[in-house]
Amino acid sequence: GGDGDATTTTASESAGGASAESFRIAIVAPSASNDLAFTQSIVDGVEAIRGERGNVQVAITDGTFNVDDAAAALRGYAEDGFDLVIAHGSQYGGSLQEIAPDFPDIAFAWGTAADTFGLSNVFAYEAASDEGGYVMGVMAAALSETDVVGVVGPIEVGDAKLYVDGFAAGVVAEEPATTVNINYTGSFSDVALASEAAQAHASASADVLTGTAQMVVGAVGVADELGMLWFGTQANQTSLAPEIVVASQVYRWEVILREILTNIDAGTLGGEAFVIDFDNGGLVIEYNDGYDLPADVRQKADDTIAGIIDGSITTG
Amino acid sequence: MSDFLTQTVLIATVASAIRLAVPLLLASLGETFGQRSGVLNLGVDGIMLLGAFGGYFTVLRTGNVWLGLLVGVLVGLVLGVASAVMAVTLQAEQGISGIGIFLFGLGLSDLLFQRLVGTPLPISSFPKLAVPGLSDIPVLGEMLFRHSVIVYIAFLGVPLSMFIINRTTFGMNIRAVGENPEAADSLGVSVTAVRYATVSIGGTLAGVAGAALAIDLGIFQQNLTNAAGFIAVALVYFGAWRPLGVMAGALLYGFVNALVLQFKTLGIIPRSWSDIAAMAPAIITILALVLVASRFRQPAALTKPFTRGA
Amino acid sequence: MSDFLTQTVLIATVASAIRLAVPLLLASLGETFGQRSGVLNLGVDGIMLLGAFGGYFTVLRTGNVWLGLLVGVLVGLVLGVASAVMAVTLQAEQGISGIGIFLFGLGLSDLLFQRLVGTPLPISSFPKLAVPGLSDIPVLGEMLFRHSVIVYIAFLGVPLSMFIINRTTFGMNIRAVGENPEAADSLGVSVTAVRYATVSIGGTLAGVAGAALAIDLGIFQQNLTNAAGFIAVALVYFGAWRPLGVMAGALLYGFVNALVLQFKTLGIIPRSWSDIAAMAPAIITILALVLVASRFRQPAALTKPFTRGA
Amino acid sequence: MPQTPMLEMKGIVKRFPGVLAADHVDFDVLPGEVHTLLGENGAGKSTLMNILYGLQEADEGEILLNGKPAEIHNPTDAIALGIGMIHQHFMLVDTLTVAENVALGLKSGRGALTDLDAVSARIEELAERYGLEIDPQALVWQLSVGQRQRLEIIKALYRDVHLLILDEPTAVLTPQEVDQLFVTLRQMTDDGRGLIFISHKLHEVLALSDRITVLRHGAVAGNTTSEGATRESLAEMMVGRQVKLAPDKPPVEIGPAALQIRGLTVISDRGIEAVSSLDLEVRTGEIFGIAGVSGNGQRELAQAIAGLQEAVAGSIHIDGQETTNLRPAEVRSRGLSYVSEARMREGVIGEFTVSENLLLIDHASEQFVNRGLFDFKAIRSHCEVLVGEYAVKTPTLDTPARNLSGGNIQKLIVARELAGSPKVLVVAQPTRGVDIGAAEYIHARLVDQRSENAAILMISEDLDEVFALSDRIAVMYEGQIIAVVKPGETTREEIGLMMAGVRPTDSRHG
Ligand SMILES: Nc1ncnc2c1ncn2[C@@H]1O[C@H](COP(=O)(O)OP(=O)(O)OP(=O)(O)O)[C@@H](O)[C@H]1O
Ligand SMILES: Nc1ncnc2c1ncn2[C@@H]1O[C@H](COP(=O)(O)OP(=O)(O)OP(=O)(O)O)[C@@H](O)[C@H]1O
Ligand SMILES: [Mg+2]
Ligand SMILES: [Mg+2]
Repeated sequence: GGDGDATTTTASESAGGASAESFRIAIVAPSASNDLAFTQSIVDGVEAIRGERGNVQVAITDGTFNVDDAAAALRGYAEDGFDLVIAHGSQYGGSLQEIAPDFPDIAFAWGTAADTFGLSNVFAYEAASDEGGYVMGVMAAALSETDVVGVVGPIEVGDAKLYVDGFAAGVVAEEPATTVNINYTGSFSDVALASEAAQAHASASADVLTGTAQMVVGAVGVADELGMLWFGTQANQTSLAPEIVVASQVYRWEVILREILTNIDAGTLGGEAFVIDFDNGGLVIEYNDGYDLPADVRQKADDTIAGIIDGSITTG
Repeated sequence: MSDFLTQTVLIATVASAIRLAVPLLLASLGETFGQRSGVLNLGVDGIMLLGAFGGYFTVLRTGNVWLGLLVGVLVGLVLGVASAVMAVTLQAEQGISGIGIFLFGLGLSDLLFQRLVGTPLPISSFPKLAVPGLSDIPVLGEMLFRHSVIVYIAFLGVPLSMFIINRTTFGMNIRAVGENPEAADSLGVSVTAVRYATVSIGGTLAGVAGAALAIDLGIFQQNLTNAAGFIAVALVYFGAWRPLGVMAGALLYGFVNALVLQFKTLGIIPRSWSDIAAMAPAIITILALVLVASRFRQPAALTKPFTRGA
Repeated sequence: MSDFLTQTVLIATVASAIRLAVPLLLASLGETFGQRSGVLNLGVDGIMLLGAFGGYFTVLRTGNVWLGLLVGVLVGLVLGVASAVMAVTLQAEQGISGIGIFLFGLGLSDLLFQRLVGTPLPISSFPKLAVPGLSDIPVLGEMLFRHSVIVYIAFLGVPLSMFIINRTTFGMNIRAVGENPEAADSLGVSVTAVRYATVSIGGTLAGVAGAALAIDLGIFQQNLTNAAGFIAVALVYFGAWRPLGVMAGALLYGFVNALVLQFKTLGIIPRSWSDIAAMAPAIITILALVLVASRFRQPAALTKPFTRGA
Repeated sequence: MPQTPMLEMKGIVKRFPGVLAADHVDFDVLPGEVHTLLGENGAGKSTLMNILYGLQEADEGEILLNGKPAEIHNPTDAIALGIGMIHQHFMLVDTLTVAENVALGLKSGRGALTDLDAVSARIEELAERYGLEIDPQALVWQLSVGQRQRLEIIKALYRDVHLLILDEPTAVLTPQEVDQLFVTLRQMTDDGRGLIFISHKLHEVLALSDRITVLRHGAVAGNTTSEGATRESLAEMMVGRQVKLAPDKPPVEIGPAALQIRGLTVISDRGIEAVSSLDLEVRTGEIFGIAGVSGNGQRELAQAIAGLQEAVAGSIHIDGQETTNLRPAEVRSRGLSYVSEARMREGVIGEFTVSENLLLIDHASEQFVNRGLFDFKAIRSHCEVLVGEYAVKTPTLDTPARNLSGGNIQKLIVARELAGSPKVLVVAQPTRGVDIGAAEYIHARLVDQRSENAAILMISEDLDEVFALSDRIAVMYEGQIIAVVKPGETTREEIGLMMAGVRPTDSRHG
C-alpha cells in the first residue's frame, strides 16, 4: 500500500457551519471512503448520524493503511479537541492504547474489536457478521443447483473468519449434502489470486460464491463472467455485478454510534463494547432488485433472521 | 481427494497458470531487453501500476478494451523514456532510480484512482478467442487455445523477442552494448540510442502488462500488482536473460500458484499448510539466484552507466 | 487556519516528524555501512518486516519491549548474514538478491503473523524518557526531549556511525573496500570480512528498525513497513552516503509527512491538494537522484562483487 | 611536388581541468606511410587520437582529410570518413562471435536482419589475403591474445579504412606476434593506406616507422625519421634532457636467503598453470631481477608471494618462516612489502587522501592506532616526513591520490612500502609509466634498501632497468625460470633470446 495515501474530508460546510455546540466526530480508516466495503460502512454510519442530529461536524482521514500515518492522524484529531475520534481498523489498537491515555477528556471508538483493554475513554465495536453469513449460507444452499458453493477469503482471522464460518454453518444447516469449498488466498490485496480462486471454484463446479475483504472485486468479476451467483458483505455490492449479486449484508454502524453518543452526552467516554446484529438492526440484508429471487428462498431468509433474533437458531 | 486427478481440474489448473503468468511474462520480456543492454530497471512495478490504472480508467470511460491497452502502451512508453533519462542520461544508480519510479507509480496510480474513480467499478474484459481448429483438440485445446486475446499476444512475444535479440542487427547491438559498451561505441553503435530503445521497450511492455492485468481482472485498486513487477525483474534473472527461460519462470510461478489455489479449493492440503504458497515467489527467486549465479554470466555491463572516454 | 501557528501544533508537528523519522534513520544508517563498503542491499524492507514481526511477537508473549528489540537485533543479524552470503560469497546480482530477501521477508512475516497471531492484538510500547533538565526547556524540550527511548538510541546512532566510518581503522577499511577492493585486498584488508561485517550491521539495524516500528506502533500487520525499507535505501543516496546527510533526509521525510498530516487534520489545505503529499517519497527520491548524482560520487565499487584477480 | 597528406591535424588544442593535453599540435599522415607518435605517459598521444576518431572533441584546431576540412563528432563520423582505430585495450565483445564483432555497427545487406554468412565469407577472403587466420564462428572469449589482435585488424580492413590508428597494439604481444603484425601492417601500407603507430618500445618504433613525431606535455617536441634517430636520441627528445640510466650501486655484503621459493605452482585466473614448479632464492642485500615477456607467470609469481594467489604446490618462506598461502595481511606482518604492477588498481585508493593512502597497511596501523582509533597527530607528522623524504609532489596531505600524476602516485606507493623497512621487497614494473626523473629517484631508493640489507625481487619488462639494477637476472618463460645470470656476464641479445624461450646451452646459474 502507498504510504501516506491518507486523505481527509471536513464536512462541516454542509452541517450548516461549525457552531459552538456542534458535536465533532473524526474518522481514521484504512481504505477509501467509497470502497464499497469496510471503510464506506463507517462513513455511511456517521453520515446517517449527522443527518439525524444535524449539528455534527465530521472529519475523515481515509487510506491510512499505514499504521504510522493513522497514529499521527488520531493524535492530531485528539489534540484538535474532537468529541469522538473513531479508529476504524483493528490494526489501530496499538496506537490507540498509547494515545488514548494522553487525552482522558476525549472519547475514542475502536472497531472492529471486541474489548476496550480497560481504557475508560475507549469504546469498542464490532459486527456479528456470522449472523449475516449464516443467512446468506441458507440462501446459497437453496439456490445452488450443483450443490457446491465456494468462498473466497483473505486470511483466516477476525471479521472475515466470523463471516465465512457463519456462511458455512448456514449452508450445512439448510442442506447438509452441499459442499462448501473455502479458499483463503492469503492476501487482502491480491486481486489476481482472488480472481483465480473464483475460477478454481468454478472448475470444482461451484455455482454460488461469496467472499469478503477488498480483493474480492476480482472474484465478483469472474462470477459475473461465468454466471455464478454472488453474495456480498460489508456493503451493498450490487453495483459490482448487477446481474448476479443476490443480496448483500450491510453494516449500519449508526445503531451503535447513537448509543455511543448518548453515552458521551451523559459524560461516559468509554469502557463499553458494542455489537451490531440483526436484533438491534445494525445488520441488514439488502436484496438486489435486479435479481429475481424465488419467493420461497426469500421466505427462508426472513425466517432465519427471525430465528436468529429470537434465539432459536445459533450461527456459531 | 481423488477429485484432483479429474480432467476438469487439470485443465482448469493449467489454464489458470497461463492466465497468472501473462502479466509477469509481458513485463519480464520487456525487462529482458533492458537488462541485455546493461540497464536494470527496478521500477517495473510502478510502471505496471500506472499502466494498470491508465488501462482501467480508459475502459471505464470508453468501454473499449483495445483503447485501454493502447493507453497502457503509451503510459509505459512515457515512463520507459523517463527511466531511460535517469539511468542513461543522468547515470543515476539504477537500483535507486528504480525505487524512485516504483514509489512514483505506486503513489500516483492510487492518487489518480481515488481522485477520478474511488469506488472500484467493474469494467469489461478482453474477448475470448477459441483458436479455430486448435481449440477443438481434446484437453489440450481447452487448456491452451481458449484464452483471452491478450494471452496469445503475450506468448507470441516470446519467439518475437528471441528473433529480435538473436537475429537482427538491433538485437546484436543490444547484446554488444550490454557486454562491452566501449567496444560497441567505438564501432559507431550508439550506446545511448540502444539503451533508450531497450528501456523504452521495457517500460512499454510493463505498461502493457499492467493494463492487461487490470483489464483482464476487470478492476483496479490500490497496489493492484502486489509486487508482480518485482517478481518480473527476478524472473529475468531466473530465465538467465533468455526469453524462453523467462517464459519458463513465469509459467512455473503461475503453475505453483494455480496448483495451490486448486488444492485449497478442493481441501486437499490443510489450510494451515497452504499458506506456504505465499512464499513461492521468494523461494523461486532465491533458488534462481543460487542456480543461475553459478551457471550463467550476467551481461557484463549490467547496471554500469557508460560515458565515452571515461 | 490561524490554528496552524499555535505553539501546540508546532510542537506536535516536530515531535511527530522525529517519531516518523526513527525507523527510516535506523535502517538508513545500517544501509550506509553496506553501501560504503560497496554492497547495495535492497532487501532492507524484507528484513524490517521480519524484525518487526519478531519484535512484535516477542512483546506480545513476554510483555518485555527490550526483549522484543533484542529479537529484532537477532532476526536482523541472521538476515544480514544471509544477505552477505548472497552478495559476497555467491556474488549474486545485488538488485535481484535484494528483491529475493524483500519477497522472503514480506511473505514470511505475513505467514508467521497469520499462523501465530492472526488478530492484530496491541502490545505495550517503549517507555517515554523526559531527559532530565533538557526536557524542561520551553518548546524545545517538549519537541526534542520527551520521546521514547528508541528515539534517542536512533539519533545517537548518527554521531556513532560518523565516528566509526571516519575515525576508526574499521571505518577506513570500509571506505577502502567500497572504493577500491583490489587495492584494499592487496594491502591485506579482507574484502570478504569487511563486507560481511557491514552487511550484517546493515541487516541488524534493519531488524532493529522494524522492531522499533512495530513496538512503537504497538501492532503488527501484513506489510507493516509500507515500503519504508525502500525509502531507507533511497535516503542513503539522498544523504550522499554520509550519516549526517542520511539523518537530514530521514528528518525531511518525517517532517513533510508530519506537516501534511497536521494540515489535513486541521483542514488547512483542501483535500484535493493534500493528496499530493502521497507523492512525497517518490518526489524526494527523484530529486535526490538528480541533485546527488550531479554533486557527489557514489562509492566506486558499489554493487560490484569482488573476486581476487578478476 | 610534395604529396597531399591524407590527414592533416592543425593547431589542435585540448584542455582538461588543470592539464593542457594537446597544445596547438600539428600532425599529418601521407598515403602509404607509418607515422609514429612518441611520448611519455600523459604526453597527449591518446588524446590526440581520440580527437581524430571522434571519441573526444578538440577545443581548438581543425582536421583536414585529403585536403578537405572534416567534421568528426563521434566514431560513426570517423568510420564514415575511412578512419579506423585499434585501441590500447581490445575493443571486442567477448560473448559475440568473430563475425558478429566485425558486423557490429555496419549496415546489414538484409535490412534489419543480420547477414552473418556474407560477413563470414568476406572475413575469410580478407584473412587469406593478409595472412590473418581466424575462425569467423568462434566466440571471442575463446581466442588467444594474438587472434584478438588479428580480429581488430580484420575489423579495420573490413571497413576498408584508409587511415588506421594503432594505439600501443604491441603492448600485450609476444615478439613473434609483433613480427607477424608488422608484416600485415606493411602489406596495408603497400595498399596505400596510412598508419598512425603509438608504442613505448623504441626498437619497434625504429623498425616500423617512416616518420616519428615526439609529443611532450601536449606539444610537439620534435620530428624525425627512423633513419635519423637512435633510441638515445628519441629518449632525449621525449624527456627533454640527457637521460642518466644506471644508478650508482655501492658494494653490499650478500647475506642469507630471505625469500625462498620451492616447487611453486600457481594456477592463473584463466585456469592455466602460470607458474610451474618454480624455485628461487633472494638473499639479503641483493636485487634479484626477473626479465621476461609479460604473461609468462611473473604476475602470478608476485601475487603468490604476496598471498594474493593460491599456491597449489610448493612452499614460500620469508625470513625463514613459511608463508605459503597465508592471508595477505599475515604475509606482510612477516616482513614483506609489495609494489604491484597495477598501480591505480591495486596500489592506491584514488578517493583516499595522500595521508590515508600512506596509512593503509598494517605496520603503519600498529604505530598510529590505539585500540582501533587513530592518533591523528602522530599520523600527520609521519606522513609529512614521508612525503618530504620521497619527494611526492602533492598540494596537501589531504589531496585525493587520484589528483596526483602517475609518477607521484608511484612515489607515494614506494614511500609507503619502504617505510616499514621490509625484509623482503617484491616490486613489479617499478617505473613503468613513470617519467625519467621519478624513475631515477625510485631506482636510487631501491638501491638504498639493498644497502640496508633488504632482499629485493624486481620484476620488469624494461631490460635497461633489469641490467642497471640487478645483482642477478633470472629469465622467466612459461612459468619457469629458464636461466639465472649475472648482468656483467651476459648481453641483451642473450637475454632477449631466452625471453623467447631459447634455453642457454652453457647455463651459468649464479
Ligand atoms: N578524460 C580525461 N579527463 C581529464 N584528464 C584527462 C582525460 N584524459 C586524459 N587526460 C589527461 O590528459 C593528459 C594526456 O593523456 P593521454 O591519455 O593522451 O596520454 P598518452 O600520451 O596517451 O599517455 P599513455 O602513454 O599513458 O597512453 C594526461 O595528463 C591525462 O591525465
Ligand atoms: N583523469 C584525470 N582527471 C583529472 N586530472 C587528471 C587526470 N589525469 C591526470 N590529471 C592531472 O593532470 C596532471 C598531469 O598528469 P601527468 O600524469 O601527465 O603528469 P606528469 O607531468 O607526467 O607527472 P609525472 O612527472 O609525475 O609523471 C596531474 O596534475 C594530474 O593531477
Ligand atoms: Mg606522467
Ligand atoms: Mg595513451
